[in-house]
Amino acid sequence: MNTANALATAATTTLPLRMALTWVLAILALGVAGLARPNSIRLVARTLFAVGALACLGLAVLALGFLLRSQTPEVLILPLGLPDLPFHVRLDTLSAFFLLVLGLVGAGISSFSAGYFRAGEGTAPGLMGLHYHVFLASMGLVMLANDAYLFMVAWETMALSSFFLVVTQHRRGEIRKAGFLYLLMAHLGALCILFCFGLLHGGHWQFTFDAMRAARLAPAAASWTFVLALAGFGAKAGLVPFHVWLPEAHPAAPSPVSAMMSGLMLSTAAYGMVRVTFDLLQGRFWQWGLAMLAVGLFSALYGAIFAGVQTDMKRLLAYSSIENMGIVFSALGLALLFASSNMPLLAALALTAALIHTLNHALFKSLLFLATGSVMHATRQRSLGKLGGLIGRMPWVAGLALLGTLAIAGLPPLNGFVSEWLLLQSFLFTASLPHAFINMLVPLGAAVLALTLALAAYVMVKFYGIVFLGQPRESSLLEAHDANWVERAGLGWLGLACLLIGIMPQLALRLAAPVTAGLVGASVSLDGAFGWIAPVAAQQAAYNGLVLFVGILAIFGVTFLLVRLLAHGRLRRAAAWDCGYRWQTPRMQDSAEGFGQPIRHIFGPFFRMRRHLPAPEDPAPRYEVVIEDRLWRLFYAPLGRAVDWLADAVGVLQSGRLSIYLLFSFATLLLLLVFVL
Amino acid sequence: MTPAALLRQLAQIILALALAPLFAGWIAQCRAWLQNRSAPPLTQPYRMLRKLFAKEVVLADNASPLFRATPYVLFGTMVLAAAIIPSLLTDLPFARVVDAIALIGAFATARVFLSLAAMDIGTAFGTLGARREMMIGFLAEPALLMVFFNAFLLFGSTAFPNLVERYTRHPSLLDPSVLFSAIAFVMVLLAENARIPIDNPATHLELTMVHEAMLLEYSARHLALAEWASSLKLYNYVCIGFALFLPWGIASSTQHGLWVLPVSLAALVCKLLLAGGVLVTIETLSAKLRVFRAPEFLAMAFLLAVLGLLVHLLLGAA
Amino acid sequence: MRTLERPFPGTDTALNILAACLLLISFAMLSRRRTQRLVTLLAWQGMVLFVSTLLVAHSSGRVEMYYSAALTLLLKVIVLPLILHYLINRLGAQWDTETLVNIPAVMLAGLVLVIFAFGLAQPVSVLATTITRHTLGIALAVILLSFLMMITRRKAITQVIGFLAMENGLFFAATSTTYGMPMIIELGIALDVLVGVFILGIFFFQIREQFDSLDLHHLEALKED
Amino acid sequence: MVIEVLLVLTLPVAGAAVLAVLGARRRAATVNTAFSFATLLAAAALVVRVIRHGPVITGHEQFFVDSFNVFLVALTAFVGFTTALFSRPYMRIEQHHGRVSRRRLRLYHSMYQLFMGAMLMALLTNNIGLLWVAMEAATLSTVLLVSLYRTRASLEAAWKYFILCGVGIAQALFGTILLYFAAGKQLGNQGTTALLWTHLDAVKNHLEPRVLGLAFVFLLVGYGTKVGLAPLHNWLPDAHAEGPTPVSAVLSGLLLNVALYAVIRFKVLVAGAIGAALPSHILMAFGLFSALLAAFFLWRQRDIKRLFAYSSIEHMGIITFAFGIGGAVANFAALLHMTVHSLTKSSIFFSAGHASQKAGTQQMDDIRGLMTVSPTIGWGLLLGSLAILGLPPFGVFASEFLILTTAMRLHPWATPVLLLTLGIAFAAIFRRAQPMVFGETNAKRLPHSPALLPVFIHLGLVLLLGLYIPPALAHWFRAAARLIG
Repeated sequence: MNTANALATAATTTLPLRMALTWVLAILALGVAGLARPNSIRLVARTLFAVGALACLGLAVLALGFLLRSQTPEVLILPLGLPDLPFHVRLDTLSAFFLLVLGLVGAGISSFSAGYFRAGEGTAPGLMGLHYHVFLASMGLVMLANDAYLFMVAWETMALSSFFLVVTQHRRGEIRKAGFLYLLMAHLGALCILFCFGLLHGGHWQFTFDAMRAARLAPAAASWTFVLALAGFGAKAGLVPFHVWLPEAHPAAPSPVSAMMSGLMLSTAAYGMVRVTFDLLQGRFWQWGLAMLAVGLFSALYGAIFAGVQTDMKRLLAYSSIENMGIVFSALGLALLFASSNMPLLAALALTAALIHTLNHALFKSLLFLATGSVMHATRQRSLGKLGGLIGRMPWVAGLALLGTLAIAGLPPLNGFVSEWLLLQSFLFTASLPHAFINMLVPLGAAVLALTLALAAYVMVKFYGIVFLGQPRESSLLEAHDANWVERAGLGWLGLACLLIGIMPQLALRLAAPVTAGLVGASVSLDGAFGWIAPVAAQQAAYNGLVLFVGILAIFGVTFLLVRLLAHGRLRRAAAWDCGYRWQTPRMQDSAEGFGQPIRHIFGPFFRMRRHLPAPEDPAPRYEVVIEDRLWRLFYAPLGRAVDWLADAVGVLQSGRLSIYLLFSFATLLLLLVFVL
Repeated sequence: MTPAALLRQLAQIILALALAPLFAGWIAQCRAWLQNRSAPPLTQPYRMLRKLFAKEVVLADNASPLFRATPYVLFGTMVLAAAIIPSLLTDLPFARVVDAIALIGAFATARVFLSLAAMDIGTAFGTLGARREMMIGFLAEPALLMVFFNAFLLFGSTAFPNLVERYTRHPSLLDPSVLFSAIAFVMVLLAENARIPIDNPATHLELTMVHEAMLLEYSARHLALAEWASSLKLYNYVCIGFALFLPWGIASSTQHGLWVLPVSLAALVCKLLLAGGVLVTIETLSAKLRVFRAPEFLAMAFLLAVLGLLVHLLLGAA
Repeated sequence: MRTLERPFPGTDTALNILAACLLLISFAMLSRRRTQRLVTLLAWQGMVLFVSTLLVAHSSGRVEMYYSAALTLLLKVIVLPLILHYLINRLGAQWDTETLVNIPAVMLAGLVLVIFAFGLAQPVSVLATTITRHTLGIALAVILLSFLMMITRRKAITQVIGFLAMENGLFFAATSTTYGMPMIIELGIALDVLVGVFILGIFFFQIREQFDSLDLHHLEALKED
Repeated sequence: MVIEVLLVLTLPVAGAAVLAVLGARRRAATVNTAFSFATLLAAAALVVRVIRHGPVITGHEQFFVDSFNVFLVALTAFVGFTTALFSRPYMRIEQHHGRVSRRRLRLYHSMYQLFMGAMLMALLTNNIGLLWVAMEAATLSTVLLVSLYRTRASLEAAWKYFILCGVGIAQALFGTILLYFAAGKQLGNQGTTALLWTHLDAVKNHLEPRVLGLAFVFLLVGYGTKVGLAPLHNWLPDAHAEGPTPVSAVLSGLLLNVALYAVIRFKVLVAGAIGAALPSHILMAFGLFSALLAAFFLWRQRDIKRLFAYSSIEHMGIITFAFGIGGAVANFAALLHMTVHSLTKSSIFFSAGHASQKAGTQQMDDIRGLMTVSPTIGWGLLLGSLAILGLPPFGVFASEFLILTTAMRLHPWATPVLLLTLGIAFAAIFRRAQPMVFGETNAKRLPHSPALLPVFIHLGLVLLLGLYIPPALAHWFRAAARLIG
C-alpha cells in the first residue's frame, strides 16, 4: 500500500487548516475567558458553554466541508515548540473525520452543559470551564498534530485536563482514588506511545509524521512499535487488561464530562491507533491484525458481561464503552488483516465499520451519559436500585434516552445497527483470506462478536427498563422534574444525529470513503439508490435503512388505522393485576441485581463474587452481592505488592550508618578502578 | 421495483398474515391428536383474534405510551419479516434491501420492545419474563447468525432471494455443515418461539412463563396484535427454515407464468403441514427444561452452528 | 618537557624511605585505638611530608616548593595537631578509645589495598619524569588506607583524623607526581582544610551538647526502614 | 578582567561580608535579597555581553564564559535571587515559630551569599584547581546552613553531608592532581596553564589515556557524590530534609547542577583522550541505576522534603543518563532538563516549605486539603508536582520526550528500566501529592503571608520552556551539546 506519498502530497492553500486552528484556539479562549468571573454560573455555563457549542458546530461544518470538497492534505508549521522541532499541524481526511466527530458530539455536549452546570459542583465554575474547554481543544489538537511532540503534548494535556474534571468533587476519597488511577494509567499509556514514537522517529530531530511515514522500519522494530502503540492507545481506549481505570474514572466525573470522556476521548484512542498503524506503519503484517482482533473481541465481550452485572447506571455505561471500543478495535484488526493480505476493498469495508462505529458510539454514548446527568439532577440518585418509572416524570429525557438505548443496542433502523451490520459483513468475507487457520479462527471471532452484540441489547434493556420504566422505587422520585430546554436541545441534537445516520447510512459512508481511500487505497462502493448501502456487491448483501424505516412506519400506521376502523378505540384504565397478592410495593419489582442474575449465572468464571443470601428466618433479611474484577487480583494487586516489596528491600541501602555509606563510595571507587584498569 | 413485483410482494404478505394463525391452529390440532385429545377447529386462532378485537382494552394506570405502541411495533416487524423471507417466491423488492442480518436485527427490535413493554408496568412477573426473554435472546441470536454465516459461506450471499436461487440452481453446493446448522436452527426456532422445551405456550403457571409472562398486562386489541405477531413469528421462522434447508418449490425470479404461484403455494402448504407435524412431535417427546437449563440448550445450538462453520471450512480447506 | 637540574645523590632513596615511613604510619593509624595517639601519628605524618617536600624542593630547585614545605610545617605539623589536642582536651576525650573489631582482618584488607594501589600506579608512574616517580603508588595507598580507616572508626574525632590523613596522602601525591600544584591552588586547598577543621571543631561541640558523646552510633537516626 | 565577571564573582562575597557585619537586624533579609538581585543584574549583563560578543576569557585566562556555563550562571543567579525572595518571609515565619534565633539568621544570610559566590566561582572558573576549591567552599558553606536548626537530626544530616562530600571531594582532588600530572607532559608544570580547562581541551587528544582513565574515576566518584549519583547519594535526602527549605531549594536546584557541570567538563577531556565509549557507558550505568533506585525510594517516603529530595536524585540520574547517551539531541535534552529541573524543583520546595509550615509538620499524612485552606500553595504544589512528573505542557516533558525517544532509538535495552522508573516515580509522587492538595484539612493560618510569587514565576518559565525556547538559549544549548559531543 503506497499511501505514504498519496498522503504526503500537501495542498498549497491551507485555509481550512487555518480555520480549524482558529476554532480550536477559540475554544481555548473561551476557557480562559471563564476565569474573568470564575464564580458566575451565568457567564461560564449559560454563556460560554453555549458559545462553545457554536464553535464546535463550526469545527464540524469545516471538517464536513473538507471531507466532501478538497480532501487534499494541508500542512502548516507553527512558530512554537522546540527549536529544531516546531509544531507541525496537518489536516487530512482522517483527522477531518475525527474532527467531525469531535465537532458534532462536542456541540451536543456543550449545549447540554450550558443548561446543566449549577453552582456548588465542587470546583469553581470558571475553573471547570477552563478545564472543560482545554480538554476539548486538546482533543482537537491531537487530531491536527503532525509531529510526535505536538501530538504528545496535546495527548497528555487532554489527560491532565480531564483528570482535573474527574476530581471536580475532590473532597470525596473514592473520587480522588479514581483520579489517581486514571492519571497513572493515562501516563503509563502515554509513555508507551512515546516509546513507540521513539522507535518510529528518524534520529536527528526527525519527529514529524511525514518523516516517520517515509522511514521503513525493520520488521522487528515495526512489530515492537505496533505492540507499544496497541498498549498505549489500548490503555486510553480501556481495552482489557488496561481497562481498570475506566469504570472508576468515567462515573466519577460530572455527567457532561463523562460523556466527553466516553464519547470523545476514547475516539481519540481509535484515531491514534489508525494513525500509527495504518498511516505511519502502513499496516504491514497480518499478525498485528490478528492480535488487535483478539484483544478487541475479548475486551468487547468482557465489557458487555461486566456491564450486565452493574448496579450503578454510570458504571454500566462505562463498561459498555469498553465493549464498544473493543468492537471498534476488532474492526480495525480485521481491516489490518485484509490490508496486510492485499484486499483493499475488504480492508476498506472493515475500516469503514470501525470509523462509523466510532462516530456512532460517540453519539449515543454521550447521549446516554447526558441523560444520566439529567436523571441525577432530577433524582440525586445514581444507583439503579433506587430509580424507576421516570418515563412518566421526565418524558423528554426518557424519549431521547430510548432513542439512544435502541441505537446502542444495535437495532435497525438506527445508527448502531449500521456499523454492526458493516462489521458483520466484513467478518463474512474473512473466509477469503489467504491464511487457512485464520479462516478457522475468524468464525469464532464472528461468534464472539454476535454474542457481544446480543449481550449489549440485554444490557441496554436492563438499563432503560430499570431507570425509566416500571414504578418508582423511591418515593422521592415522584417529584423528579424533566430537563430544561437547553439540556433537551443538546440531547435532541445527538438523538437526531443517531436517527439520521441510521436511516441514511450512505451519508456516513460517504464521509468515511475518502478516509479509507487515503489509508488503504479503496473505499466501499457508494452506488445504488438513495439510502442504499451495498458495500461489496448488491447481490451479496445490501441494506437500506430508509426503506426499512418507512416500511415499519407504514405497516405500523396501516395496522393502527385498520384496527381503529375495523375494531374500536375503547379503553379503560385500571390498576395493574397484582396476581391476587394485594400487598405489592414498588420495591418488589425486579432489581438491577435480579436482572443481571442470568449473566452472573452463565458467565460465573469471569467474576469474583461475594454474596450474602438471607436465611429464611432472618429478622432483617439482607441480600447483597459484590462483583469484583478478577484481573485486579490476578494482575494489578501482585504488581503493587511487588513494588512495595522492592521498595522495602532497597531501604537497606539507606541504613543511616555513616561507615556503611563510606563503604559504598569506597566500593564504588574500587569497582570503577578495576573497571578502567 | 415494478408494480407487478410490488403486487407479488403484497400477495406474499397477505398470504403470510392469513396462513400464520392457521399454522398455529394446525399445530394445536396435531398436538391434540398426539395427546389423544379432541382437537380444536383449525380456525380457533381466528376466533380468538376476533373476540379480542371486539373487547375493550383495560390498561394499567401507569402504562406509558411505549406500552401501548409495542403491539403495533411487534406486528409491524413481523409483517416486515414476512415480506422479506421468500416463502412463496424470491422476486421480492423488500428482500433486496433487507438481508438476513437485518432480519435478525428486526427480530431483535421486536424482542427489545416486548421486553421493555413488559417492564413498563412494573409487576414482578413482567420483568421476570423480560429478563428470561432477553437471556434466551442473547443466546439464540448468535446461533441464528452463525446459521446465516454458514449459508453465506455456502452460497455467498446474505440476501434471501440469492440464497434460495443459488441453492435451487445447484444443490451440489450442499455439504455436511448444513446438517449441523439445520439442527441448530431448529433448536433456535423452538427457543425463539416459546415452545417446549424452553417455554410452554399453553402454560398458565406464571413462574414458568417466559413469553406469556410478558403479555400478562395486555388485553383486547393489544393482546390480539401481540398474539398474531407471535404466530407470524413462528410462521416466519419456519419459512426461514424452508428457505435455508428445503427451498424447492419456491418460485424463482426467472420463471414466470400463471402456473408458478399455485405450484409454489401448494409446495408451501405441504411443507407447512409437514413442519407442524415435526414440530409437535419434538415438543411432545421432550419435557420442559428448568429455566437455568435453558442456557445449556441454547449454548448447544450455538456450538452446533459454529461447528457447522468449522466443518465447512475444514472440508473447504481440505 | 623539562628535565631536572642539579641531580642530588641519594635523594630518591631518601624519598623512598620517607614514603615507606608514610605507609608505615598509615598502618599504625589503622591499628591505633587511643585518639591522642592518632593525633600524634598525624603530626608525624605531617613531619614526614614536610621533610619530603623539602627534599623535592631542594632537588628540583623550585622556589615555591619551599613555601609549600613551610606551609606544610605550619599547618600539618603545628596548627592542626594543636587544634585537635585542644579539642580533645576541651571535650574531655583524652581517654577515648575505639572499639576496633578484628584488627588482623583490617590489616589484611589494608595489605590488599596497598598491592592494589601499586598495581594501579605502576603504569602511571613509569610515565613520571620526576625523581619521585615510584612514590605515587604509596601516595595512593595512603589515601585508600585512610579511607579504610574512616570506614572502620566509630568516633567523630577519629573519623576526622582519617580525613586529614587522606589530605596528607593527597598532598604527598601532589608533591611526588608533579612538583606540587601551583601555589594559588595550594593556598586554596590549605585554606579549605583549615576552615574545614574549624567547622568540625564547632560541630564537635554541637554534637557534644546534643548527644553528650562523640560516638557516631548516636548519628544513625536518619534512615529508611 | 571583564567587569561583569568581576561583579558576579565579588558581589556575593561582599554581600557575605556585609551581612556578617550587619547581623540580624530586621533589614538583613532585605539586604540579602538586594545583593542577590545585584548579582542577578550582573549575571544578566554578562549574558547580554555574551549574546553580543560571544564567549569571554578573562583574568589571565583564569575565568571564562562559554555557551556551556553562561546559562548555568544566569540560572544560578536567578534561582539565587528568587530563593532569597522566598526565604525572606519564610525565615521570618520560622523565627516566629521559634525554630531559629536571630543570631543564627546572621549566619544564615552571610553563608547563603558565600554559597552563591562559591557556586558562581565554580561555574565561571577556567582553572580546574580553582573549581575544586570552589566546590569545597560550597560544601563548607552549606554544612553550617544544613545544621542551622541545631536539632539532633539536622546535626546528624550536616555531619554526614560533611564527611561524605569531604571524602568525595578529596577523591576529586586526587583526580585533579592526576589530570594536572598528565597535562604537565603537554603544557609543562610551570604556572597554571596545565590546569586551565581551555588549554586542556585543546590538547585533550594527546593526553595520556591511562592516567586520564584513573583521573576520571576519581573525579566521577568525587563530584558524583555531590551530584547525588547512587550509591554515593546517601547524604542528599538527609541534608535536604533537615536543612531549612530555602537551602534545600538551592541544594537541589543549583548545587547538584554545578557538580554535574564539573563532571561533564571532565567527561569532555577524558572522552577526548580515551574515546567516548568508556565514560559514556559509565555515565549511562550510573544514571539509570540512580534513577531506578530513587524511584523505589520515592515509593516509601512519608516526609515531603525527603520525597522531593529523592526525586532530585531520580532526575539527576536521568540527566546523567542523557549525557551518557551523548550526541546533539541527548545533550541538548540533558541541558534543557538541568534548567527546567532546577526551576521546577526549587519552586516545589518553596510551596512544600510553606505547606509544611502550615501543617506544622513535614509528614505528608498530616498535610491535607491545601486547595481549600490556601489555593495558591495548593496549586503551586500540584502544578509543581505534575511538572516534575513530566506532564506537558511543562518543560520537563520536553526534555524527557527528547531523552526517551533518543534512548529508545539508540539504546532500546534501557527502555524497560526507564518505563519502570518513570512509572513508579509517577505513582509514588502523585499518590502522595494528591491527598495533600485535595480533600479536607485542619491547617491553621500562617503568621505572615507566604511569598509564592517565586513559585509561579518558576512554573511560568517552565511552562514557557515547554512550548517555546528562546533562540539565544537554544543556540547555547546547541553549542554546548556540540562541545560536550
